[in-house]
Amino acid sequence: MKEEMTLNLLLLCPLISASFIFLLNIVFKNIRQSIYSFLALAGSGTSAILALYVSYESYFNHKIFNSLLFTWLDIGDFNINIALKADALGAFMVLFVAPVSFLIHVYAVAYMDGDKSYGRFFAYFNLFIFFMFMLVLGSNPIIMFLGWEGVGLTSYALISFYFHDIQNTYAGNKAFILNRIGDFGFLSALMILFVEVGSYGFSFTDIFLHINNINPSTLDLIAILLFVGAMGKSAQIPLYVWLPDAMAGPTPVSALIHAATMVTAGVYMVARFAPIYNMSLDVSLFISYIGAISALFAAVIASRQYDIKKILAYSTMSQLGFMFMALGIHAYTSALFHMFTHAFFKALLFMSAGAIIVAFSHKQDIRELRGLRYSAPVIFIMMLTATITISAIPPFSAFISKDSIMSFLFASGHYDIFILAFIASLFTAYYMFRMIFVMFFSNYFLEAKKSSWFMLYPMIILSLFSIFAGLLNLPELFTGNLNISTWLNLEDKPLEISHTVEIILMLINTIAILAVIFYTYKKYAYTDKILDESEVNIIANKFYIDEIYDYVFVKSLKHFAVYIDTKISYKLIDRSINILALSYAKAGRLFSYIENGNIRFYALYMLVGLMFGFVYLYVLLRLSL
Amino acid sequence: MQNEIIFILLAIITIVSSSVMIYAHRPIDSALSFMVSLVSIAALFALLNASFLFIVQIIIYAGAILSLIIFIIMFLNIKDENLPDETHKNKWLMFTSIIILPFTYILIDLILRSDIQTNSKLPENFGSIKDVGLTLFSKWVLPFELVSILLLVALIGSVSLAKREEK
Amino acid sequence: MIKSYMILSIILFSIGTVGLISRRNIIVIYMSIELLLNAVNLSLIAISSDLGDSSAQVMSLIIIAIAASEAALFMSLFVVLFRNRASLDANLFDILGSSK
Amino acid sequence: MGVKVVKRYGDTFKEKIYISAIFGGMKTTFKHFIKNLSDASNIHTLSYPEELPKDITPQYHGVHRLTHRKDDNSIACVACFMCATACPAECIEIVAQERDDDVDEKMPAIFNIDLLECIFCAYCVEACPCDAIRMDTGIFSLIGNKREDFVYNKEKLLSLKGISQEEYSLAK
Amino acid sequence: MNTFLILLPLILTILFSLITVPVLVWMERRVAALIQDRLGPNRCNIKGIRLGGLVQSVADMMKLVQKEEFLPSHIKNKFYHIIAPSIAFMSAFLTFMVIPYADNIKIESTTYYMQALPIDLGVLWFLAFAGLGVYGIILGGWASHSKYSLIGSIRAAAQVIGYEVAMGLSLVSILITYGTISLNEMVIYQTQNFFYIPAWGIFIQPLASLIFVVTAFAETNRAPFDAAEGESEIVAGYHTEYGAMKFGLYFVAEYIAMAASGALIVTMLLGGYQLPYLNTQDLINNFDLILWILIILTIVMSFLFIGWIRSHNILVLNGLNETKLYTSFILIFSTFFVILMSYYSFGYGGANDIGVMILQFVIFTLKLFVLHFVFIWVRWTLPRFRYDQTQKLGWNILLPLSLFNIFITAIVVVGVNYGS
Repeated sequence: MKEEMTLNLLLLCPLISASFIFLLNIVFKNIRQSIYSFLALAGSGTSAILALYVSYESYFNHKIFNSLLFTWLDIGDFNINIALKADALGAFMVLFVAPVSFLIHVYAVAYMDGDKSYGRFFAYFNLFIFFMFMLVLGSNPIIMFLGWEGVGLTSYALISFYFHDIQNTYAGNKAFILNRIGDFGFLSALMILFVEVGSYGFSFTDIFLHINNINPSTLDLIAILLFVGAMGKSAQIPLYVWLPDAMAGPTPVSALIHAATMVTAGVYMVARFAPIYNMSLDVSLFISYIGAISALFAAVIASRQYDIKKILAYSTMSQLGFMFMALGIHAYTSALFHMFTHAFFKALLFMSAGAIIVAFSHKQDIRELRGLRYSAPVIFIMMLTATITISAIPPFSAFISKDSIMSFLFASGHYDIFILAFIASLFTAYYMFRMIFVMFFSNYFLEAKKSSWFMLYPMIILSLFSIFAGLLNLPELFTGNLNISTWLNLEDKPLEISHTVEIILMLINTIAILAVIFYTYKKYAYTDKILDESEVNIIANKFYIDEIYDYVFVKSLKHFAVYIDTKISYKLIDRSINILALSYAKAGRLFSYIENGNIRFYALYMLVGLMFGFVYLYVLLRLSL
Repeated sequence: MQNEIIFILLAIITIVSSSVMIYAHRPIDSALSFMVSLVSIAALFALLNASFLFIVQIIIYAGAILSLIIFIIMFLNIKDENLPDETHKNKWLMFTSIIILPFTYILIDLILRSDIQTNSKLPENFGSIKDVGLTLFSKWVLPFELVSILLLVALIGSVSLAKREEK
Repeated sequence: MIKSYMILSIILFSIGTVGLISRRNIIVIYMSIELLLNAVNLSLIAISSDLGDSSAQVMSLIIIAIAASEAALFMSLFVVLFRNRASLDANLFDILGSSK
Repeated sequence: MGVKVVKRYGDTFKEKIYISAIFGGMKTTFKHFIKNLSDASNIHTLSYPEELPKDITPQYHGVHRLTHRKDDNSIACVACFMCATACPAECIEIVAQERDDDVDEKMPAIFNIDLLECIFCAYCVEACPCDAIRMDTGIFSLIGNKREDFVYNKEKLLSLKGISQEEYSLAK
Repeated sequence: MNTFLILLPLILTILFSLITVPVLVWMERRVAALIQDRLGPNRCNIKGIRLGGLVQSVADMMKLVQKEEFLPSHIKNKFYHIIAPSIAFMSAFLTFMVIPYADNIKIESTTYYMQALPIDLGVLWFLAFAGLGVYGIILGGWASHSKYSLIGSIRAAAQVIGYEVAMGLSLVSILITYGTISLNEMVIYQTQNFFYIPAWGIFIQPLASLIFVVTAFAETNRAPFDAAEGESEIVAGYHTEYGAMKFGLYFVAEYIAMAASGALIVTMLLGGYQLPYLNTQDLINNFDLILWILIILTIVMSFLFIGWIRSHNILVLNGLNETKLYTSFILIFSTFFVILMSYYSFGYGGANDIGVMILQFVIFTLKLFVLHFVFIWVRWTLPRFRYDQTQKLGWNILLPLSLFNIFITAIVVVGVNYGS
C-alpha cells in the first residue's frame, strides 16, 4: 500500500464508518445492533491496525508519512494544502490514540448494549476518532484547528448524549463554551502567526523555519494564546471546570475523550509548537506553574470527592498538570511519555469504574459502593493495578514516566514547582487509595451483576499495557536506552542530574508514597470513616470555584448588560436612530417623485448620467491629444 | 469585395429590422422583425468564420427564444386593448435618440480613430465546434458549470413563477 | 473590416437602448435587452475573429446561454403579469410584491 | 347486489411499453400490404365507371320519382303537401291545382325537388298517403353542369322509372 | 464537368425536396390503399400511361397550382398569413442542405463534396432549421384567426418544442458514440464492423435510435403524432383556413420535412449511402465486379417486374398498352446500360469514382425510400395519440430515457477509450 493511501485510510476509516452508521440510523428504524457494532469496530479497528503499522515504520525505519489530499486555498503565491503528515510525533500520538480507542470501542459495545440510541452513539464515537486523527496528523495548524474544533463538537455531542436530562445538556454546554474560550485563544494565536509568517507558507515546517523572523514579544503573545487553547482543551486552571461536569456522558466517553485522547490534545499542541516555547522561556515557566497549581489543586479536590467518575476526572486534571509542568521546563518527551502511560491507566480506571457502575446498578457514590472485592474480583484486580500504576509505584509504567518528570523538575532548579509536584503526587496516592480502600476493603458485601467479557477483555489488555508500557522508555539508570526519546527526537532540555541524586529522588518519592498509602489504609480500610467526612468543607465544595465564576463573570455581566439596555441603549441609540430614520423618510418623500418605480425611468437616468460622463471624458481626451 | 457587399447588405437588414422592432406597435410585428435581425446577425457571424456561433445563434436565439416569445404572444391572446397606450411613443423615441446620439458618435469616432490592425491570418479550424469546445472545456469550465446551474435555476424559477397559485 | 463590425455593433446597441427606454410594451423592452446582448456578441465575435482567439466566442456562447435562461424567466413573468393586470404596460408594473 | 370484479388488462410491463403491440400491429398491416401487392385480384374494388354496383335494391335511396295511377296512368300525387311538410331539408316545392278530370280533386301544378338540398332521408316517401313519391330509381350519381340541372320538376320526376316491378302507385 | 460536380448536390437537394413529393404522395396513397385492401388511385393517365397512379399526384399538383387564390375576409394579418407557408416550406427545404448523398470524391486532387453545404455542422444545421420550421406553423395558425387553427398551431408548437429536447438529447448520445457531428464522417464511421455486425447507429445505439425515430415522427407532425391536425376535433389544425397553393406549400413542406427526417435517419442510423461491409475504397477497387452483379441484378429485377405487371394490371384502359411500353422501355434501357457499362468495365472509361458515386447515391435513395415506406406504414397502422398523451410521452418518458441513455453511452465510451 502506498504511504498516502495508508494515511488517508487511517484518517478516513472512522469517517466512513461514522457516515454509514449515520445513514443507517437515519434511514432504517429497526436495525440490529450487531450491524452498528460491526461497522464501528471495523472502522476503528482498521485505523488501529494502520496506526500500528505507521508507528512501526516510523519507529524502526524513521519513515515520515505524507499525504496531500487537495489544495484548499490557492491565492497567488500563498496556498494551503489539506495535507496529512505523520512524523515521529504524529506517529507516536496515533500509536496510543488508535489502539486505545479501538479497545474502548470494544468496551463500549458491551457498555452501551441495549441503549436506544446505540447507532447514534457509535456514529459520534467514530466521528470523534476521525477528528482526533485529523488533529494529530494535520500537517499545518489549520487542519489541526479543524480537528481541534471537531473533537470539541463531538465531545459536546457525547457529553450531552442523554439529552433528555437537562442537566446533561448543561454539562455539554459548559464544556462547549469553556472550550470556545480556549479555542478563541488558539485561533487568535494562529491569526497572529499567520500575519507574521503566513507569507512563507503555513505548514508546521514552514512556520518553524521562519520563526526567527518574529519579534520576541509577539512570540510570547502567540505562545500564551496557544496555551490558552491548551488550557481549555486540557482542563487546566482556570478553564478546568467543565471536566468534572463532563462526566455526565456515558463512561466510555469519559474513558476515551476525557482521559485518553481529547484532553491530551493540549499537551500535544504545546509539544507540537515546541520551537515557539523554546524561544519564549517566560511563558514556558508560566505553563509550568499553571500545571503545578492545577495538579495540586485537582488532587486536593479529588481527595474529598465521593463520585467515582468525579474522582477520576480530577485525577485526570491532576495528571495533565504533571504533563504541563514537564512541558514548561522543556521536558517534552517526559510529558509525552507520561501522556502515553496515562492514556492506558486512565482508560483502564475509567473502564473499571464503568464496569462497576454497570455491575452495581448505576451507583456512582463510593459511600454506597462498598465491599465489592468478592463480588467483582476481576474488576478489583484491574482497578488495583491501575491505582498502583497511577500512584507511581515501581515498576509500573507511571512510575517511570512520572519519575522522569520529577527528575527533570529537580534538575531544572525550580524547586518550588518540584515541591508542588511532590505534594500533588502524594495526594494522588492518597485519593486513589482512598477510593480503593473504601470500595474494596470493607466488611460489607454487595451483590453484583456479571460483567460482560467484552468489557473485561479490553480492560485486561489495558492493564497489561499499563504495567509494561514503561519499558519503552526506561531511563539510563535502569540500563534503558530512552527509546521513545530517541525516536521522537524533540528539542528537550538535556537532563543534568547525576544518577545518585536520581536514585535518591526515586527512593524518597517511593517511600513517601508508600507511607501515604499505609496512612490511607489505616484511615479507610475496614472502617466507616468515609461517612464521617463533612460535605460543607471548602475542599468538598471544590473551593467554590464554580460559584465564584458564576458570580464574577455571569452575574456581573448580566447586571451590566441590563443597565446598558434599559438606560443607555434606549435613550442614546434608539432615539438617534429614530431621528435619522425620520429624516430619511422626509428626504425619501422628496425623491419619490423621481423614483417612481418604473425601470424605464431609471434606465433613462442612468443613460443621462452615462452620457455626461462620456462626453466629459471624451472632451478631456480630445483636449489632451 | 464579395464579403464587403454581403456585409453591407446584412448590416442594412439588421439595422432596419431592429428599428422596426423598436418601432412596431404590435408585439408580433416586433418579434418577427427581431427574428429577421437575429438571423442576419447569425449570418454576420458566419461571415466572421464563427460557424458554430452561427448555428448556435440560429438554434437558440431564432429557434428557441424567439419561438418562445411568439408562443407566449399567441398564448396570452393579446388584444389591442391589452397593449399599452403609447400616444407619445414618437416623442419618446426622438428624445431618447437625441440623448443616445453623443454616445454613438463618440464611440464611432473613437473606433475610427483607433489603430486596430486587421489580422487576416486565422488559425485552421477557427470557429469550428471543436475549437470552441476545446476552449470552452479548458479555459472556461467554471463559467460553463455556473451557466448550467443558472439554467437550472431559471428552469425551476420559471416553473414556480408561472404556476397558478392554489386558492 | 473589423471597424465596420464594431460600428454596426454600436449602432445596434444604441437602437436597443432607445427601445429599452422609450417603449412601454414589456415584450418590446425584453427584445431590446436581447438586442443589446446581440450587439455585444457581434463585437465580441468580430474581435475574436480578428485576433484568431476563440475565447470571445465562448464568452458569447455563455451570453447566449444566459439569454436563454433569461428568456425562460421573462416568459413566465409575462404570463404572471398578464394574468394579474391584463396588460403589457411596463408603467403599470411599478410596485414590488403582489397587488394584494 | 353482487360486484363483479373485472380483470384489467395492460398492467404488465410488456404491455405498458407498447412496443410489442406496435410491432404486432405493423406486422398485421404489412401482411395485408404484401398480400395485396403480390395478388391484387382479391381486392374487392369496383372499377366504377366500367363496372356498376350490382347490389342496388328498391330499398336503396336513389333519386325520387313520382308514380302514376294504375287505372289511367295519370299522376298519383294529390298535392296534399305532406311530403313538403315532412321534408327536413325543405327541398320540395309544390303548387297545387284543381283537377278537372274527375279522377280526383287536386293535383300538383308544380312539383320541384332541389336535389342539391335534398338529404335523401326518405321522409317524404314515408309521409306520402297515396304512394305518389318513391325513391326506388336506383340512381346514385347525379351529374350536372349548372345548379339548375339539379332541380327536378314534375315532368322529369314522372319520367323516371323505378327498378322494382311495381311501376304504379299502390294506393287505392 | 467540375462545375457540374459542384452543382450536383445542390441539384440533388432540389430534386429530393421537390420531385420526391409527388412520389411520396403517390406512395402514401397506394401503400395506404394496399394496407386497407383497396387499390388506390390508378386511373389518372396520360394517353393510357399511368405509372402506377403516379400521374394522379401530378394532376393534384396541377390542380393546387391552378386553384383560385383567396383569403378569408376575417383575416387581419394578411402578410403573415401569406408568408407563413413559405417559411414552413423554406425551412423544410433548407434542412436537406447538409445530407451527404455520396462519399466525397477526389478527381485530380480536387475534392468534391456531395453535400449541398459542405460544412461540418451537420446535425446542428438540421436541428436549427427544424426549429425554424415551427414559425411557419405558429404564424399560420395565429394569422388564420380561427380557433381551430390557433389550437392546432399551439399544439404543433408545443409538440415540436417538447420533442426537440428529447431529439437533441438522443442525438447527443449518438454524437458521443460517433465522436463527430459531421454527417459525412458519421457515415464513414458506420462502415466499420462491430463483431461482424455493421456499426450502424441502429445497432450500436438502439435506444437512442428508437427515441430519435419517434421524435422525428413527432417533429414532422406525422402520425401517430399528428394531433396538430386532428380532424376529429379541430377540422384540419393549423391549415384550416388555407387553400390553393398556400395549402399546397404546407402540404409539400410536410412531405419535405418527412423526407429530410428520413434522410437524416438514413445518414445517422442506417449507414447512409454505404453498403454494409463495403467501404468506398473497396467499391472503387472492385467496381467491375460490382458493376456486373448490378447489371445482372437489374435485368433479373426487370423481368420480374414485367412479369408482375402482366399479372397485376387488372384494369385496362384505352390508349397505349402500358405493359408493352414498360417492357420495351426496360429492354432499351437495359441494352443501353449493358453496352455503356461493359464499355466502362473493360477499362475504357476508368471513371470508377463517379460510378461509385452514382451507386452510392442510388443506395442512399433506396434506403431513403424504404424509410419513407416505414413512415407511411406506421401512419396507416397506429392510431393517433391524444394530445396529452403526446406531451406525456415526450416529457415523461422520452426525455428521461434519453438522459439515461446519454449516461450509459458516456460510461461505455469512456470505458472503451480507457481500455484501448
